[in-house]
Amino acid sequence: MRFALNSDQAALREAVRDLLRAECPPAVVRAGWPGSEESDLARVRRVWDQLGEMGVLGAAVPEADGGLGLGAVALVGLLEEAGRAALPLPLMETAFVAGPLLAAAGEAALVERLAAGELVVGAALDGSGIVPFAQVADALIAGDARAPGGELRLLRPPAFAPLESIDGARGLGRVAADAGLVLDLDAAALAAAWERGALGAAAQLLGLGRALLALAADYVTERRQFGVAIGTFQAVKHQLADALLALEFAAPAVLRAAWSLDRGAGDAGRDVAVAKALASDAALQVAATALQVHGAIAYTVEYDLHLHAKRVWAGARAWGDADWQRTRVAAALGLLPEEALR
Amino acid sequence: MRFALNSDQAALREAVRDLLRAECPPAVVRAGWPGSEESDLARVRRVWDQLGEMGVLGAAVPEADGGLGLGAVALVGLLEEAGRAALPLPLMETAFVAGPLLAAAGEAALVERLAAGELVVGAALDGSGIVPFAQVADALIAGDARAPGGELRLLRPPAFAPLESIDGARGLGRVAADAGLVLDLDAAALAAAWERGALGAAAQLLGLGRALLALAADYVTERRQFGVAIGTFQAVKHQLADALLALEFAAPAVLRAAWSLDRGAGDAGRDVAVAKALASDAALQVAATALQVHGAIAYTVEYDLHLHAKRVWAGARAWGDADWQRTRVAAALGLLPEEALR
Amino acid sequence: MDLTYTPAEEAFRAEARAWLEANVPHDLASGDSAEGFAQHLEWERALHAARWAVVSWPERYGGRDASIWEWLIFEEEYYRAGAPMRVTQNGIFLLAPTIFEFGTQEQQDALLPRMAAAEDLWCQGWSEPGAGSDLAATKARAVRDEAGGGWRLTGQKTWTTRGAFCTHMFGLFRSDPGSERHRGLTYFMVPLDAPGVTVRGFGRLDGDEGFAEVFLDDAFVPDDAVLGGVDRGWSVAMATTGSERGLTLRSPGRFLSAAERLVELARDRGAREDALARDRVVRAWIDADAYQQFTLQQVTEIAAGSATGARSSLNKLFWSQLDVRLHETALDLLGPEAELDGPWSRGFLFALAGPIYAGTNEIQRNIVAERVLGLPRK
Amino acid sequence: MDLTYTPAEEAFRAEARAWLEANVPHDLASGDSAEGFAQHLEWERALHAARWAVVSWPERYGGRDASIWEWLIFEEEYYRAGAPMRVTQNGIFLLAPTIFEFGTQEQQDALLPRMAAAEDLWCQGWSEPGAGSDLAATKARAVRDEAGGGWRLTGQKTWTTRGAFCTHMFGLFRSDPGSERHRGLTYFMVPLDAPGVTVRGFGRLDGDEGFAEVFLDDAFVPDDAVLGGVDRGWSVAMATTGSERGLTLRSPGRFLSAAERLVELARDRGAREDALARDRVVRAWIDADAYQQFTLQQVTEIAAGSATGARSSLNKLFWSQLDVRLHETALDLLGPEAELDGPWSRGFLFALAGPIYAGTNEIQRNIVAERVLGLPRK
Repeated sequence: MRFALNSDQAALREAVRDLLRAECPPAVVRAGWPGSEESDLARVRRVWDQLGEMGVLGAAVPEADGGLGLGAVALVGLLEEAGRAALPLPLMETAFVAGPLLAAAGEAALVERLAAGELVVGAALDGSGIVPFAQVADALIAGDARAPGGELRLLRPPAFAPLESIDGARGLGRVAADAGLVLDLDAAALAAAWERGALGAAAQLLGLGRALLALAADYVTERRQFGVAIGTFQAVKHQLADALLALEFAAPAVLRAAWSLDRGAGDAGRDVAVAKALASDAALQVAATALQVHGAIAYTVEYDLHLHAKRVWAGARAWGDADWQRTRVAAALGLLPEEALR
Repeated sequence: MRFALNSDQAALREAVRDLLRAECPPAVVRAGWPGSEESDLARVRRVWDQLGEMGVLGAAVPEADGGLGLGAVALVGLLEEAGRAALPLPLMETAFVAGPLLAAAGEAALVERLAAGELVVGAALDGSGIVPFAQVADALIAGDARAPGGELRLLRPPAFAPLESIDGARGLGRVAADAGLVLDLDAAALAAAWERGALGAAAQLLGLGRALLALAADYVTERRQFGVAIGTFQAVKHQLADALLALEFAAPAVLRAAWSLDRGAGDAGRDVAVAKALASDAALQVAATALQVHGAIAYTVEYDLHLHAKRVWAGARAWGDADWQRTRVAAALGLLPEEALR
Repeated sequence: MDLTYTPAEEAFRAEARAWLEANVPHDLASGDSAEGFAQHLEWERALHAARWAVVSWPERYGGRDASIWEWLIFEEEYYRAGAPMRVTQNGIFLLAPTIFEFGTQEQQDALLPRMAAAEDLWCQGWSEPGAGSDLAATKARAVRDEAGGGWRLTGQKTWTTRGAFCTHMFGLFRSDPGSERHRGLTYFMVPLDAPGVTVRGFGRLDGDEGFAEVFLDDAFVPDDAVLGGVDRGWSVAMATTGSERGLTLRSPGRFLSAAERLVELARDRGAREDALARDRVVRAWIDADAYQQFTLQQVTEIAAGSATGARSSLNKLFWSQLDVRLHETALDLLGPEAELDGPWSRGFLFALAGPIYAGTNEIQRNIVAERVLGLPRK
Repeated sequence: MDLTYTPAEEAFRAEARAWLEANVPHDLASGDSAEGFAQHLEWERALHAARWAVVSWPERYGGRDASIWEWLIFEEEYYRAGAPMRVTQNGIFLLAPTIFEFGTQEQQDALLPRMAAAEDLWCQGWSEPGAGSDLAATKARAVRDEAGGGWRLTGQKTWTTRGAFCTHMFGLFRSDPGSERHRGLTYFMVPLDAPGVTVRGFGRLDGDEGFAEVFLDDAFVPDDAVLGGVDRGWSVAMATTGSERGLTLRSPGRFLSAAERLVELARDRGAREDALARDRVVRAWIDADAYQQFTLQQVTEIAAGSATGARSSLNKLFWSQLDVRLHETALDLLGPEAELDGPWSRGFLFALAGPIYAGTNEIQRNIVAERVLGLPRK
């Protein structure tokens, strides 16, 4: 029994963290809002190139297909770091979902380009046809991985109608249900892709939450009202303590779910559901708390908090919200007929 | 538009409050626990006699049947006072449910004795057969007022198997489904009895909540830790402020539901459901808060807090808990097929 | 207890409903953007022309002498009709009650008609960079200009909603240089085109330029810019913030109509089959309903002459939390569409500010605990 | 990352499970009543005879030298088997780790075997009438008795769980009369049959006589009743409260087994058809599962030599809240039967004490905010 990353995994995570801290500060997150005044997609793409050079983009692709063959345990740490930095590109969708999916579908040429950093892939597997990062991606994967007999389609070059989001960095696009070409995947590959997406989303939410909590803790230590730092007020302390509590108890569930996925454990789906439910709720709670303890300044676009908070509001509802995930757990506990799920 | 009791109603409520404050202090509540060391049921019964002399017991009985013919608006104030005092007798069940029910069933002799204080009536209309105050009542009404084609039975003298409750004052008894005699009631009378019980329970919960909040506010003003009154701590202040908030927004809903019942408004059932849902949640919240801000002393039977808190835990779940009541509201809003309800 | 309206009140409701149905504009741009503000001003002037802008004011100032019950009815109908938010609200709902209470006859006659007609457009000048929740930390100062017969104002105000589009600002300034905290403050009404005043708009969470910073550098205002007496600004300001927390800014009509729209959304989105979402919808609807009942009780007390006082903090806590939950629930129902720019996502972002402005909810809970429950301050 | 147990650990689990299945008594009276306490003592002695009483202790003290992982496994199996609460817990889980850390060899040799055998039964003596959350306000005093070679203890301790049934108490006394707050306190271990000691039991919310007040009037204890050094009691006490908040008192096994029983109850009570109750059941189960994962991570850190420190307050916050919600949900499922005296209603009452004892959750949040998040104290 050892509930911790091994030293290679920890070192890789640390390296990604250092890279993103240096190369993806808030200014770069702002540069990722297509069409905004500060937009500079080329600058964002340079961060992507560096991730490619580190091998991160092909990390989850099997070694036989030219990747690093790393498991979910190694990946969730990286995705948490991408969340912490609010990286305005679909690292999770590309590296953790599309890489293994395209390899499974036998798209060797695409996999090679993906691993080399030449293929940013947006993905939405929930059947909504609303794909995040469509506006900056080189390819899209869309469809319904949860429906019985569902299928996924690859759009390349991506064809979509742009959609306005409250979070410009999400670069949403709507794709038609019959656009693109059907990927050659069996049901197991579809299901695995959905689990990876849900788990990856959970990991990103943890990182987003940690960044928001750190921002809030710093702010209340500096900001003075009534002659004292507002962090001395018990009402502020307790809100932040509760926020940390939620994050600290979601984080091990995410790592455990990754381990279950890597083992192909029978409970893996349930464990992913637990992880996403806890991470969604925790991140929403931290976002609300961070906003509240900041006061008015958090309500401005000039301050950085919203860069993370908006990502939380979208991410908590993507890849199955907490209600949906808990319903999956109910099914696993025999509290729901399996048929009631989709 | 005038959202307030009239002066007669207010005066009656004030009189009941004064009576209970004088005659039903915590020692009398303890005297109402059958079988306890402090048990003194005769003393409790003297309070009942005085309520009878004031006309309270027959207050909801139509004037034609020898009562005061007062409506729900007048009654909920009295029941809130009974809750505040944690009166260990079934005032709500007797005066607000049984009185009108027995009058509707043509049981004139019983109604007369009820109004005179000679008939303490316990009632459970939820089909469970678990009747509060069975151990001290002179008659019981049991059955299922919610089931289609349900019926109610009168047990006199009451026949029941005593049950241990966490709140000794509830004096629970289990009655058999076929015990007693069926009361001659139509579906409308059954439905009305259920609504009165749910509303009366809500009113009592408000009173219980107000008593708990007052106890807590006094305690935190006196109790000192870390060199100051613990009521100066923001964590304590905010919990109590939130508790008051819940009560203050439940109270008008209770009064409005009473008015709707008296008017025979089409929305009356929905309004009762709103009232009971809000009052149940508010009282549970206040009980939890009062216990928490007291600390260990609240956890002892020597301190009075539990006399009210235990009544809240039972009352919030009786006559339809908050979930059940909200489902009724959902039906009224067209969010649920009516058939889905029972 | 009588929860019915009189025939006269029902007639008033019918008249308002008919006019609103015929006149309410739809699909305006946000009132907190430059383009939208101009559209909203047109609407405000149409309201004024038909005497619906300030129904509760005296007729001579553009109102209808409506009772507080009629005002509630009008608000219900206004939101029921889906009419736009009031870009004039900080004037007519916050400053105006304060002018009625503290203003001289001359101030009332001069200011109120222009405010009603949306000729003068008022914004708030409470917060400063170092004085947000802690209003008594106000540093902006007013120096007596005997020669000019007025005052020189210097300092910085911030978080001024729609400040970039308004013509006037009200706020507190420290008029007694030796004073501290609540003492020595004066309540001023300042034209934003006065020399020495600079306004800089900046962006809110929803992307609109809804906020402004206002810089004052030795800006001159005459004596009649003082509301309620020199060095007596704190108690005047408390009347304004009481309005902001309490009823006048947030009548139940707004939440009732939002709750009805939420129920419609739930029906459209199949919440009949999703008990968890349905329960949250019902909770939001119940809370909007409870806010209505609370308000009717409160208005009964006000009509009987009771002051609301610290209890207005209960209003503020309740409506701000209700508004957030209501919009969160809508986003839950929308699922993957929740993040699209639209009325519900914008409404959510707007609602998030509720627990912060008009005194944070933390401050409100302190007030409730200390001044309603009587807990010790220290 | 390796979430499997070794064959040796699995063998340990199998041995524990087999023994527990064969030996666990059922339907004991409450261990916090006089009758039940005697029954529980019998069980404790059976555990000791089979060397399951203190598995993680050295063999010479009655244990099995079990690793911390094996201890977790034993706890899981213990609760899974529905075994009784440990009336010895304040000794073996709270005092014993402190004796291992601070006790002399003589103290360890003298005290631990008797504790393991349930011959000495230990209760806590932290709280006083004026010192609950504020432990540093301890007033009970210890006066040096040079002639006797020991100390004279005087004061009053309260909320002493099972104090009326125990033989010994540990707690803090002010040994330096001029000292204030955390300084000048000494940690004493006191036989309750010493002359000058009076114990009065009193009733808890669940009706059991589970609490006691302990009055000390010039009670003599010898020098070896001091644990960890004269005037150094605060840091010794902090080690004990760390155990109370953290892992040792509340291993995940207890909550996992309660959550499984809740799921069974939900299946029995038709929660398949009640989505709202079902969701609360699932939340409780998820939280118990999350507590297990958190613990495995924490034990990995402990096994690697990290100290848990202030993070034990996170454990305490989480398990105490989880326990309340879990039991509330059970009562919701039981409906009209919720108020009947039974395992769920008693468990609910017991759970309510969780956010209060071992330092109120308000104190724990302060600790998390200041010592984990680094927020300013003043």
